[in-house]
Amino acid sequence: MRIHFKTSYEHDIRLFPDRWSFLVYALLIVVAVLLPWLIDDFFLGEVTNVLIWAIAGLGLMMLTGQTGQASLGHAAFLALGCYSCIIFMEQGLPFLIAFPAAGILTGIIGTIIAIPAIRLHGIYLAIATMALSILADDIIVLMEPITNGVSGKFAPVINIFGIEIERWGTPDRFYWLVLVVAIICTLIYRNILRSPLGRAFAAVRDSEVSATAMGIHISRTKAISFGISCAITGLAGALMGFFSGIVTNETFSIVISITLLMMIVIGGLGSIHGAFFGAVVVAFLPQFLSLAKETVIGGGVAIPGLETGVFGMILILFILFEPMGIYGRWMKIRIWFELFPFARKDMFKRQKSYLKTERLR
Amino acid sequence: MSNLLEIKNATLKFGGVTAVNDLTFSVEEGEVYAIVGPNGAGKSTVFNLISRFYDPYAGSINFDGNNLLDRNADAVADLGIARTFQNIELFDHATVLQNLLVGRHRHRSTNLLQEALFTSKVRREEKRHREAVEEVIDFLDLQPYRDKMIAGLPYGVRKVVELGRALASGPRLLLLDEPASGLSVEETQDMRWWIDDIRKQMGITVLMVEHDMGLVSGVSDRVLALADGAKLAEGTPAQVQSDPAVIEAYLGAGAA
Amino acid sequence: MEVLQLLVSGLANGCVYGLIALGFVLIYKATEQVNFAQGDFMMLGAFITLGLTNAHYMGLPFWVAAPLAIAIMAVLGYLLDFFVLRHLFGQSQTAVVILTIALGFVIRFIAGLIWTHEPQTLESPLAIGDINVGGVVLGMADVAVIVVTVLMTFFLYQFFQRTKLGLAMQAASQNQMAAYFMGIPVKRVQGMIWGLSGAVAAVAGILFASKGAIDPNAGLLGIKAFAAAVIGGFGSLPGALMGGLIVGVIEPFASRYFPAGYSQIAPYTLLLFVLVFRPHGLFSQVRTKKV
Amino acid sequence: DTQGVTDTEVVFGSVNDLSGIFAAVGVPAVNGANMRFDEANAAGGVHGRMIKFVVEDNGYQIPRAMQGYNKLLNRDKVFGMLLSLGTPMNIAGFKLLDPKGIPNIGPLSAARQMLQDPIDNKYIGFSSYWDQVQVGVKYLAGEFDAKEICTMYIPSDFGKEIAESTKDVTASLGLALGGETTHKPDELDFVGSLTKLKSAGCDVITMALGVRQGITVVGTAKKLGWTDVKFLNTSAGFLEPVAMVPGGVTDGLYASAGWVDLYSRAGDAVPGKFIADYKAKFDQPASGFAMLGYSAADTVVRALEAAGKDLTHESFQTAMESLDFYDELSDAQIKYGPGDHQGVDEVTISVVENGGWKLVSRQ
Amino acid sequence: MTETVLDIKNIESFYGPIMAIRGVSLKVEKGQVVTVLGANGAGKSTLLKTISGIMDPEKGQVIFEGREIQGMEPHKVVGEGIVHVPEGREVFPLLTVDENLSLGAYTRSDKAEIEKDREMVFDYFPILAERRNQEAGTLSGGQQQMLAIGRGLMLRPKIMLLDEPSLGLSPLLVQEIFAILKRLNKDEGVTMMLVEQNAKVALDLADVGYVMEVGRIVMDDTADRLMESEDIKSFYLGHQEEGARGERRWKRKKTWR
Ligand SMILES: Nc1ncnc2c1ncn2[C@@H]1O[C@H](COP(=O)(O)OP(=O)(O)OP(=O)(O)O)[C@@H](O)[C@H]1O
Ligand SMILES: Nc1ncnc2c1ncn2[C@@H]1O[C@H](COP(=O)(O)OP(=O)(O)OP(=O)(O)O)[C@@H](O)[C@H]1O
Ligand SMILES: [Mg+2]
Ligand SMILES: [Mg+2]
Repeated sequence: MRIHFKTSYEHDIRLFPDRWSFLVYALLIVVAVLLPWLIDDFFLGEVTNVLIWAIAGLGLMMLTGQTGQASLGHAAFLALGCYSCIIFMEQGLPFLIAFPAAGILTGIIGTIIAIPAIRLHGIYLAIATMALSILADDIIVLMEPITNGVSGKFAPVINIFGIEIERWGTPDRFYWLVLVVAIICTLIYRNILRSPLGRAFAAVRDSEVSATAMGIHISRTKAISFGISCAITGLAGALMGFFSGIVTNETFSIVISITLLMMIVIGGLGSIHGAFFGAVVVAFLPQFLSLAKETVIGGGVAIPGLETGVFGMILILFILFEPMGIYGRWMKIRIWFELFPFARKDMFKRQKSYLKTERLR
Repeated sequence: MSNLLEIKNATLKFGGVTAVNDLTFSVEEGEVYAIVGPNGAGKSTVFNLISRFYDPYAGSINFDGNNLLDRNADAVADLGIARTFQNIELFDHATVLQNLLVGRHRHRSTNLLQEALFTSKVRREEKRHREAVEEVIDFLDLQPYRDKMIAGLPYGVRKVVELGRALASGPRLLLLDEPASGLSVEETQDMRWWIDDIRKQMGITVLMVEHDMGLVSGVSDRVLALADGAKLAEGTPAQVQSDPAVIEAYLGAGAA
Repeated sequence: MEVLQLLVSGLANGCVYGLIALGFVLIYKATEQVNFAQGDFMMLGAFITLGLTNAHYMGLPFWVAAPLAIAIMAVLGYLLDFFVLRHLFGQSQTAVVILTIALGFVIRFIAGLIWTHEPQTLESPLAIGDINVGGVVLGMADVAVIVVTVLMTFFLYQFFQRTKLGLAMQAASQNQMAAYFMGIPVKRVQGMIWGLSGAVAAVAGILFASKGAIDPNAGLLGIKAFAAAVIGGFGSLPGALMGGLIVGVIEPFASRYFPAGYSQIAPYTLLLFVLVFRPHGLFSQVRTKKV
Repeated sequence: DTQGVTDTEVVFGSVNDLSGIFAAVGVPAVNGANMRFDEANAAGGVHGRMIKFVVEDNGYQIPRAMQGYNKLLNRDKVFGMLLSLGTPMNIAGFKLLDPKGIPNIGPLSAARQMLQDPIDNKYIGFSSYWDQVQVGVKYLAGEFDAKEICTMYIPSDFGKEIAESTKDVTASLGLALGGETTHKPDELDFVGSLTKLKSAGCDVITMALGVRQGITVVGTAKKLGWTDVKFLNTSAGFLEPVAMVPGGVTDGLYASAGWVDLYSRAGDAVPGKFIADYKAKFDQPASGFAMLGYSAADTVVRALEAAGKDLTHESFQTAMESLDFYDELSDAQIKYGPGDHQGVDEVTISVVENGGWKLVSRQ
Repeated sequence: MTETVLDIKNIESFYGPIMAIRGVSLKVEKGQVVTVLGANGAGKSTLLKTISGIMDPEKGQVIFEGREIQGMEPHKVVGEGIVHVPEGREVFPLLTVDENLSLGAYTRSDKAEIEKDREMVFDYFPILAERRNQEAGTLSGGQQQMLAIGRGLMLRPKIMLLDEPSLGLSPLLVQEIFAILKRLNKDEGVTMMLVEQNAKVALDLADVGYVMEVGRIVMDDTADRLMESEDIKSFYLGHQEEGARGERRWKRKKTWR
């Protein structure tokens, strides 16, 4: 087991716990940057897609994993980010301004929406946000003059200092753009986690009473969490728009909201890794199944909806196997290796566990 | 000495139950003031009134010249009032260190933007918070548990962590709800020294609820005995312990 | 007259939502788990009945097929708990939410496989015939759905309030460990409630299918039933019925009197409106914690 | 050389809905197409090339559809797209197909944008919703001397096209639009909207609803005793199950579409054989969309034949534009030409009678 | 002639990778009161949880009246006649006091007797009678503790596992509760296993005592003899020479370490 000898307060504050993990992440980033030369356009497109979902996952993770507020309506904020970015660009703003502006606008609107929503807990919040996601569809239609209603909008070509970026024309550049955004969002997320705000989020999640007694303003903290979450989600939404090329009222449906929540739970609530792991499962697994099906039973459609059905079954197995999400399993495997050869075989056998009501607030 | 906390004619009812009944008392700066009384006498409710979790039906609560009733629950901590809970309310999915750091929340002076970028100011502040917290950890001998999750800690340690969290906020008034319940004799003795040091070395005023009369008489300057939400007796520990009404309602004949 | 017609149809309509809502409120009340597949259970119940009774499937008489389907769904619900959910015992409720969402995918897939994706109509005696009282028309299915829903809500409410088992179920949802200490077989109790809610889903499915056609995506209706349950106060049985009725009644009035483009958003707008004023629904099941 | 073509194989792709809300359309269509391709392959392929048909399920979600395109274009390198479902999905796809000149054939969307510029690589099988409503409303207005035309729709591209066409044809007939109502795909009670339309005095109502909903609407109207109104469905609701609802609930419902109902011709040789073959192969009754899928695949096979051994996108376009044949299965003349990329120009109008669709007019 | 009702053999229990009980063996004779003392985190609660089936031991056996019950589902253990009054109250917060008590009698069906026992509990704790329709979650800490104990009595157990029953109770009530326990033990012959921080009252009541330390039993003897032990006196009873800990950093070393 690696033991960190803490010699200064800096130690806990640092971005990476030790040099080893710094090296691992540095290597990861180098590989990520070089990826377009390593894999073909198909896989590059898939990786890009996974990264976009991971960014969206980070957004929802901030709210659900860190602050404990489950939202089933984040597709609405994807839509908001997407539409506002495209509209800003149509108004002539360069991408480098329009994109962050879209994030900020989504964050602000998210905060405003949060004001009534923060009094809600658990399932009430989940269903209220779900209603929001359903209404978003209609609101886009009703706001036809701005959103172009059911006909939708086309994503313009991104231009950064004369470099044109387009998902299909220049998939590698688009990938790098997404990668940069993903890294920035991860850094911001990590920074918030290691500062007072991040701890306030966790405090609100674990015990509202004692958070209050410690001087944390519950509503304000939740609203801020909502805001940051929506801002990151908005950025992901904008990228999703560029990825699809077209957005309509049907693009960001309730199914997307549900998928997002599913993603972070399967990845592992409350961790940055979880958002990325979850994105791989949710965004790439269906594609993987489609590839697998071809090699196993050949092309064509032997059984309609097979991929979705199998996808559902695999998700069920994932949850049964590891209710704490993939990140939970990842940690266990790491601990196992670190303890090697002293780990017991049944070290992680699940001990019986019991729940108490969540109806007390 | 001046009164730090003043409660006047406070009354609170839950349906038909009068939990606090026209209660008046005050806590002087620098003293240890204990509240004792039978189960259900309204002791925790008094704490909850001070924490602003409940609104009193009548009466006033003043802290160092501030009317607490003008404030929201989260603004109470800003004045320098910290508390622990009878049933332990910690942040279960965080480590001991993080729990204590949350105690520092009222000293936060950075904003969202600075924190998102982790500017040097945030870094400086974080260091300062950690220094303060490490002092508390040293004081309460919590080093072995620093990076442990709360969820797996024994009851007694959690009690101490909760005390630490309250201390980390650097309060002027500390409210302790049954600090020694569930602690062994040895740990209760530690608690006694800690409370003594908190008052003497840190100059923090302590208001506590406790059933362990040994601890109460060992550390407190004054004791208030409560029954059915109203004052039964008030005075030095010895006076209260020998009060027949208190013996009858609370201590029992067997108590020495 | 028109208003009366709208009201009466709205009530019948709302009872369907109420009936689905009843299904997950039951589960919530006894386990605090949220079943996102309840709508799909309903769809499955409807299809099983259809498979048993429709002429080009098995052709059993409706009054044999319906109870049989209800029984099958009850068994399926129990088995689901036994083989799947029990492995998540004591795990966080989000895990169950995700599991039931995924389960919905699987149920839809299986239903599509067996009964295809084209809409089909249940050959139900309830589907035929109307009742006309002074110009207000109600289909037989509507009448049935109202009667059944009201009766079921009443009996289930009594069950939870009055019987030992009902009390034990509530206890099991509030503190699983303490329930075990009392000798309550918590897991078996949970299995029973999943079975019961499977049966309720089948009843809802039969009545729903009697009102129109069904296809494997009919379970999406569950979303609106969620809105209904939340308006009522998640976990309250009368609340589920009440929320269902409110959503049901608002719909026809909104379509009648609101302009096109706005009418269809009425139920969800109402939901948000209710939650702004009563964050935990009309019959709140949430308490503040005493510290 | 052209992607998706080798000496032994030609690859077609499809981004379809096999599990979502339009699976009732997508699944039989894909089945039908596979049936035709299997026949062609069994007969040795076309010019020695086997036809491979790769279908990606999008569950009616745009993000999934984009993944499907990524796979089909970047990995399978398809020669052409066939029967892709969903208007926004198809439109999103055009951005990728157009630059490479990859043909998009017979999309399962009757939106007018399916033939948006450039049309070189786009081929649609039959009339658009727009045309169907135009023809249908004119027919019903003429037949029944209607005064008030109304519309019920889901606010989506599909609904909007039908609603706008209704408004357009109403205006051109010199009539007023009596009323309109909008709906969610999960709505199940239509008493409110029908009361509204009834009080507006509607004579003809065009519908752009889900299949299940269409059935309920017609049934509810009858229940409310409103019998002197004509409902008009489009090809999206022109399905056997709609006609087969027990108790004659849907009797009198009109639908305008681009083909003639399959079962009304079950007695004829070709349709009869198709119904039997389909049942034998998939153990399910064939549906109108199965027929469409088969027919679209048939068109592709014919075009491949006509294109000759040297298959490129150009030779394929020339071949498509040369097609002109009578399709017995769908009972329609299919004709493409330069500048005419719509196969069937005819609009058919049918009505439900005795549990089946009866053709009443074709124009 | 004594009869062993509960025989614990070499139990090991884990929380994930953490070993909380490291091979504990002990015996409880019929009609005895056995107390387990130990510092915080020694594993006392874990031991009781392992007996009542709330946790599964990884090794070892729990034998109750000759049958192995380790790893059994907890409700079956209750069915054997073992009741566990847990640490930290664990009432059903949204149910009323009355309903909580009724659930205590869940395994019983003798209506008249149940009502009698309910009256008995109300007799012991009159405040509960007063609050019979109050939701248990809103009771004060001590009232909840009374309810938890009362609820345990409603089960009419053969053996009671009591985890810190005096937690949060007023001195008067502590005396009363121990009087009640004594009466149950003497009059009704209920066997008891008692975990207590309040060692004095526990040893007063108990026949036999065990001392646990980091998951192991380090000492066992009759209660009387334990009371005389120097270690017990200074660590658990708080007897000490005046001023021994006047300088607080100094602690007496435990001899068993
Ligand atoms: N939310 C509430 N609803 C109803 N009654 C309540 C509520 N909160 C407290 N009570 C009642 O008020 C009284 C005082 O409770 P409180 O918790 O203050 O007692 P306490 O003195 O702290 O007792 P203990 O020593 O047992 O902790 C009790 O009788 C309790 O039942
Ligand atoms: N849920 C848990 N997860 C991980 N470790 C745990 C958990 N619960 C207890 N432990 C560990 O198991 C050991 C024994 O705990 P236990 O609660 O049995 O102690 P105890 O003797 O009852 O202490 P106390 O007097 O505080 O109640 C402790 O070291 C504790 O850290
Ligand atoms: Mg108290
Ligand atoms: Mg313990």
